[in-house]
Amino acid sequence: MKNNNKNDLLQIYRTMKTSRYFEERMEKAYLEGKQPIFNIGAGPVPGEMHLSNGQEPAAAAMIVHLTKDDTVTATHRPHHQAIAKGVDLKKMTAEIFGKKTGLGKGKGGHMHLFDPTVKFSCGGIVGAGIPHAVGAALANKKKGEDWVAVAFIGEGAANSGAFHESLNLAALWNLPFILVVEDNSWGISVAKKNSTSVPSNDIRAKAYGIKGYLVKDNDPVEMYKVSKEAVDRARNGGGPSIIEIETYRFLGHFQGDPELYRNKEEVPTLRGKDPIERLKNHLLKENLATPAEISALENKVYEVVDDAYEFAIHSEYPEPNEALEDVFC
Amino acid sequence: MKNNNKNDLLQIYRTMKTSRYFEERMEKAYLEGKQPIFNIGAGPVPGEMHLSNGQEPAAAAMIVHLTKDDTVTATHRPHHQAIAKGVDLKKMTAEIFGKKTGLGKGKGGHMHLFDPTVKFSCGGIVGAGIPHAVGAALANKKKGEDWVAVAFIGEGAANSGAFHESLNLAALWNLPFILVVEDNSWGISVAKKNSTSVPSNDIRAKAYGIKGYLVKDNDPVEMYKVSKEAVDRARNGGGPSIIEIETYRFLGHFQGDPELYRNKEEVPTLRGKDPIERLKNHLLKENLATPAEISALENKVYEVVDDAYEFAIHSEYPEPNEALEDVFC
Amino acid sequence: METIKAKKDKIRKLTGSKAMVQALEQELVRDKNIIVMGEDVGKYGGIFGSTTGLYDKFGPERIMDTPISETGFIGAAIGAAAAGLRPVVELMFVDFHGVVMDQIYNHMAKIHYMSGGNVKLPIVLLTGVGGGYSDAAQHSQTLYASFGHLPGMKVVAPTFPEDIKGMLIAAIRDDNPVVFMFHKTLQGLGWMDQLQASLGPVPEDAYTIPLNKAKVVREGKDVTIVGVQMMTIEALNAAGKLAERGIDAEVIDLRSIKPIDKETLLKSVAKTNRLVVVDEDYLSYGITAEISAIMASEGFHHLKSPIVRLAIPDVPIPYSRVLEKYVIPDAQDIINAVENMITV
Amino acid sequence: METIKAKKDKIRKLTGSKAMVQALEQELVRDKNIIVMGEDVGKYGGIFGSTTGLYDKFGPERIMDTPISETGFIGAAIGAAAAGLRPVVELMFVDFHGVVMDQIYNHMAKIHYMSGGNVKLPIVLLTGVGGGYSDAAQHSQTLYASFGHLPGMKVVAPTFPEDIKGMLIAAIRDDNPVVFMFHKTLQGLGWMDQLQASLGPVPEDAYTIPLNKAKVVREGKDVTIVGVQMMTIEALNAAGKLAERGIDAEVIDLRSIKPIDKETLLKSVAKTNRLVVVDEDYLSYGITAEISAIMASEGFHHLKSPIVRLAIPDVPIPYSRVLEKYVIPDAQDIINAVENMITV
Ligand SMILES: Cc1ncc(C[n+]2csc(CCOP(=O)(O)OP(=O)(O)O)c2C)c(N)n1
Ligand SMILES: Cc1ncc(C[n+]2csc(CCOP(=O)(O)OP(=O)(O)O)c2C)c(N)n1
Ligand SMILES: [Mg+2]
Ligand SMILES: [Mg+2]
Repeated sequence: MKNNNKNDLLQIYRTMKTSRYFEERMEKAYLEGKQPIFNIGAGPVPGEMHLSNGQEPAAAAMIVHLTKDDTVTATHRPHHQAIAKGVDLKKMTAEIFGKKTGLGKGKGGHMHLFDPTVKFSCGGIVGAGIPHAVGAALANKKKGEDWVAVAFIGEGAANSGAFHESLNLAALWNLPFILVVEDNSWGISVAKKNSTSVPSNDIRAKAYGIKGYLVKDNDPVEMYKVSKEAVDRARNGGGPSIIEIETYRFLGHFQGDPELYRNKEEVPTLRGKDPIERLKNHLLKENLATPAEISALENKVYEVVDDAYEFAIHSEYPEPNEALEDVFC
Repeated sequence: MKNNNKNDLLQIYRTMKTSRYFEERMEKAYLEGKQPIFNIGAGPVPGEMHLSNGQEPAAAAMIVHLTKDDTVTATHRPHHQAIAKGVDLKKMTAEIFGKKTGLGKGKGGHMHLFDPTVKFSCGGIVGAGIPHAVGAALANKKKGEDWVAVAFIGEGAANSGAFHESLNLAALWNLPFILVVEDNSWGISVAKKNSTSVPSNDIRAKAYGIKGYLVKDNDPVEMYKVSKEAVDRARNGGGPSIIEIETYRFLGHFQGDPELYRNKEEVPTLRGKDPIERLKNHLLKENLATPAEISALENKVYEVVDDAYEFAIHSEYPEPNEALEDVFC
Repeated sequence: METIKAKKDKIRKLTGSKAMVQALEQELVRDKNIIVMGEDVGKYGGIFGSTTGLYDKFGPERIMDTPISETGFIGAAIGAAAAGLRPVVELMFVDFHGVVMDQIYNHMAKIHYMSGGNVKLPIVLLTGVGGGYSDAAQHSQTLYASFGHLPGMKVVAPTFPEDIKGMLIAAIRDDNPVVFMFHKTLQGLGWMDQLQASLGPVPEDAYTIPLNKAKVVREGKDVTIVGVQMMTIEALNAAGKLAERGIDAEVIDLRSIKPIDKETLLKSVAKTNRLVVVDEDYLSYGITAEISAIMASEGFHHLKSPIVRLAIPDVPIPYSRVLEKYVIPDAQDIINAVENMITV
Repeated sequence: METIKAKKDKIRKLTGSKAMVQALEQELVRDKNIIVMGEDVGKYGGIFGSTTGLYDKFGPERIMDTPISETGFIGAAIGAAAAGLRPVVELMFVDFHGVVMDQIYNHMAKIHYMSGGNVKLPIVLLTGVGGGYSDAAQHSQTLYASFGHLPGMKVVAPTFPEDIKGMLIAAIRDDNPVVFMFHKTLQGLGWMDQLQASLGPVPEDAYTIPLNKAKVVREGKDVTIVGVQMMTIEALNAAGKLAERGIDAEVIDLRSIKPIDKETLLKSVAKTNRLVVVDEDYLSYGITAEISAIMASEGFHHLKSPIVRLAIPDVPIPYSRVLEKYVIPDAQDIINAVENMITV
């Protein structure tokens, strides 16, 4: 167990680092063709771009408990979960670049990544992925498998009708379902206190007679523990849980967000508590990894991500008339 | 206060009795033209018909605390609330008969009764009336008036997304809003235990940081007390509440419901606890009214209802091409 | 009826709802991955009889009553389909689609496309449509075009029991999302208008009918009348009366709202040169619009007189019988239109 | 522009979004019962700039940020309107309508009718539409027809800043629910394509423009091209090029999706005898369908060749630029269509 723990924490670190480095490259790629004049539709990566820098713990520390048979649904801000779930990074990157080799042959884009081989999906409509995970959990149960389904949402989505309907269903049918709420304090420009009538959404578990957890201060280790409990319970027929984690959004809601609604101090303060640095320090302090091991791991991460970008950048665009394909099977 | 209480309880009795007698006549009117062969579209009152016999306490004992400046929104089963709110009974009956003199000139029907003079509305979509009452409460607050808004729903509607979104808004904005959940155990044929993940919806108040009440066993006196507390709080800026009341559905979901899903014993048992009889006994036992007073009151009720039916039956149908009017002002 | 071998099959008269139930039952037996979900589909058997008796035969694991949470359970059907089940899910009245339209058109309809064809969603969305029995503005719509407008779903609306069974089986076996609209009045329920057309011969064995084909239900040479569901029935009634007056109308039952079977329509109008489209949905942006447009662009030279559109004028459906009757087209409206069109 | 007295008024060039803000600001000052609600309409000023600066001027009591609860807050707008307020409420992208369509079409649109005219709901539903910047299948739609199909709402989609201001003021003053669609690209935002058309002269004083009138934005005699919002821009571009080739196209900016201004359309086609309709919405059951149908029924004898329909072929909107460009009609598609139609 101790050993497991070590492997798991290293895996969490690897995932967080992969996500972070992936997104740092994405931030740059996104700006190509958008300077000096920003135009959302220009450059190799057009459209909206929602990055999750700072929010990595929720995804990494939950999904380390899952296998490829477990389902994850995510949101408009899906990279960290997708990476944690083991989505094919090359195809994912290619998709974001709008290439034929992408997960969706260039039809989906950054908010619409689907990799059925690892049971990952996401989408651009707030709250809409929750019932999809409930449905996967239902299918798992009907098939007699011990697979679980986890939906990730932002704290803003916790005020959507889909949240309530889905949790009631999951609780009523006692499904292997977990809802992870990433509370990054903001729904675009709307602060949590202006959107949510309770301090945290774990409280809302009571409305469904299920278990609720609150993970404070973006702590990957605590998230890891709490997630284990929730996943184990779900796998063993103990039903659903809600886990809310206080997390940090280092960047704007989307790239190009002027962020006039938040205090200039907020981001530097959050960055000072970077969960990746904190986990690294924890690994070192607890002797779970040596500096050399960490560095080897990081180099590997850079290599994998760089490969994915190479692949994406050098892939072909689809032919225009491929737009007409794939409406129906 | 004692005296007030007396007047209030008599008023509640009057309302309940009016509703009951109104619906007993409706039950008969509805069957006209539908015998020996039942055809939902036949007779003077075609379409669906949802009666509330047995459910009168929720409406009567809440609305006795309201004035015509307070708003009530109701559901597909709206007669008892409409009557309690003081909706013009003649026009309401005429509407249900599809007459030109009806509240909606025959365009609305039994599920769509609108009387803006007493701020009453209802509708056929489960859950949809909740945000309307929240909006009325918002308007009241913005205008600086102490008017409250009350939404009535069934326990089935408490699992709709509209429930959650509306309560969160009402709590967040601290609005003078009250949600009354009439738990009649059934959403058509689906038992509460097969639709709702918690035993009662007052529990769900915790998900919004507001006050929740549970009134057991369809008790009009208890409903009266609890409602007073909730209305007073709302009027005084103390914010929203949820009140769930266990109530009884004597009849089928709609007229013509074969009711194969419920135990043959259920209805006789419920009828044995008829809340109207119980309140009458209470009034007599506590010396709040004499038998003669009760009987006078009842005779008056019969007269008022009979007049409304007379009016409705003798009113004209609209001209066919009036169908094209009133789409826009 | 393409796949029926008449010799071997028993053929019995069934109502629309019994044809649905038979289709569902045969498919539930054939494929263990099929589940049925919806409000009151269990013991009640579906408010419009679409699942009568299935609960007793297949139990609550396969025939699942749901809370009144359409976004929840139709959204769950999407997730369950992606996970390998084949959900048949009922939206009781099409009028309620607005509480769940996001799941239907942003997810159910688009995920296959957005995933580049990698995710399949074999879902059948059953839904009851239609008015004519005073159920008023929120329970009487057909909303054919609200679904037909949006890409990614097949949308069918069969009229006759034989088509209902065959198209429902085809829908269940299709790997794409199919919106299957059944018309309440054509279900042949004991408590609604008793229409002759709601009872018809249905082969006992399972068979499929293509989801993209209109059907000529009456041949004629003077004018083409296109309808769907109750409007097909009205068109047939009108055609009967028109025949007495020497006008020979061809009647086409559209059956498929999306895609529209242009070929059958164009072929008919090439012959008759006149077109009347009748719709129980709203006029603007409805079936009368789409079919007129197909003709005005692709069949322009067939037309010898203006197309006639009959539909619900752009008003909500009123409650009172006299008002509702005024807004829903009927055989007499069709007769008037055709007589106006053709100077015999 | 009916109510402008040009002498007295200052006229300045404004972008689409600034025209919206000016309209809102003038009306908010005029009528204390107006409130604005929506996601990020407060400090952020609306994701597409529809409310920039209003929060600072009018405060959180009148410019209200909401949770992501569209059914909740648009439903609340209905209740608030019935209680005497005049809410202007923003649905950030029209693509999200499916989470709240029930409130919109079963309640906002029908209550006035169902109440026999007794309840008035003066609500403006602002919503952003359109693609062309790779925002993919769930953020690029226009869904004009999804709203136009349903009775009880006025639905407008102005193109030019002058119309945007005047029609928004008219919408706010209207006692009926009005769906006001603004096209993202026509807002003239600093972070999107910079279109010349998104900046235009706008009179400073308040004025209204009727909600039910199309506008001839280019006169011509050879062919009528009808567009709306970005498709009007494409049509004007096409007309410019066609002129060089000796084809004189008339371009009509539809402006109102519901009701459609038949008169202006019929008059134009009576003159040109040829019709091309261009739509950024899906083809089936869309604007091309409705306008073609109007012509094929009421303007049949004006037509001398088949109508041409250009719209998004019935596919979800793909992400990749090459794919998206392929499905959205543009000036070149229009030119090709017109040249095919007219043998010069
Ligand atoms: C139904 C719906 N409403 C609104 C939006 C627009 N929108 C996109 S992201 C977002 C904020 C989401 O906040 P939260 O759930 O906290 O997630 P975060 O962006 O913070 O990760 C909004 C309002 C949407 N995509 N879908
Ligand atoms: C959104 C929506 N879904 C389904 C229905 C169909 N329906 C009408 S009433 C009803 C049951 C309502 O149950 P409950 O809320 O408990 O009210 P009750 O009928 O018991 O008074 C259902 C499912 C509807 N009208 N609206
Ligand atoms: Mg957030
Ligand atoms: Mg109930």
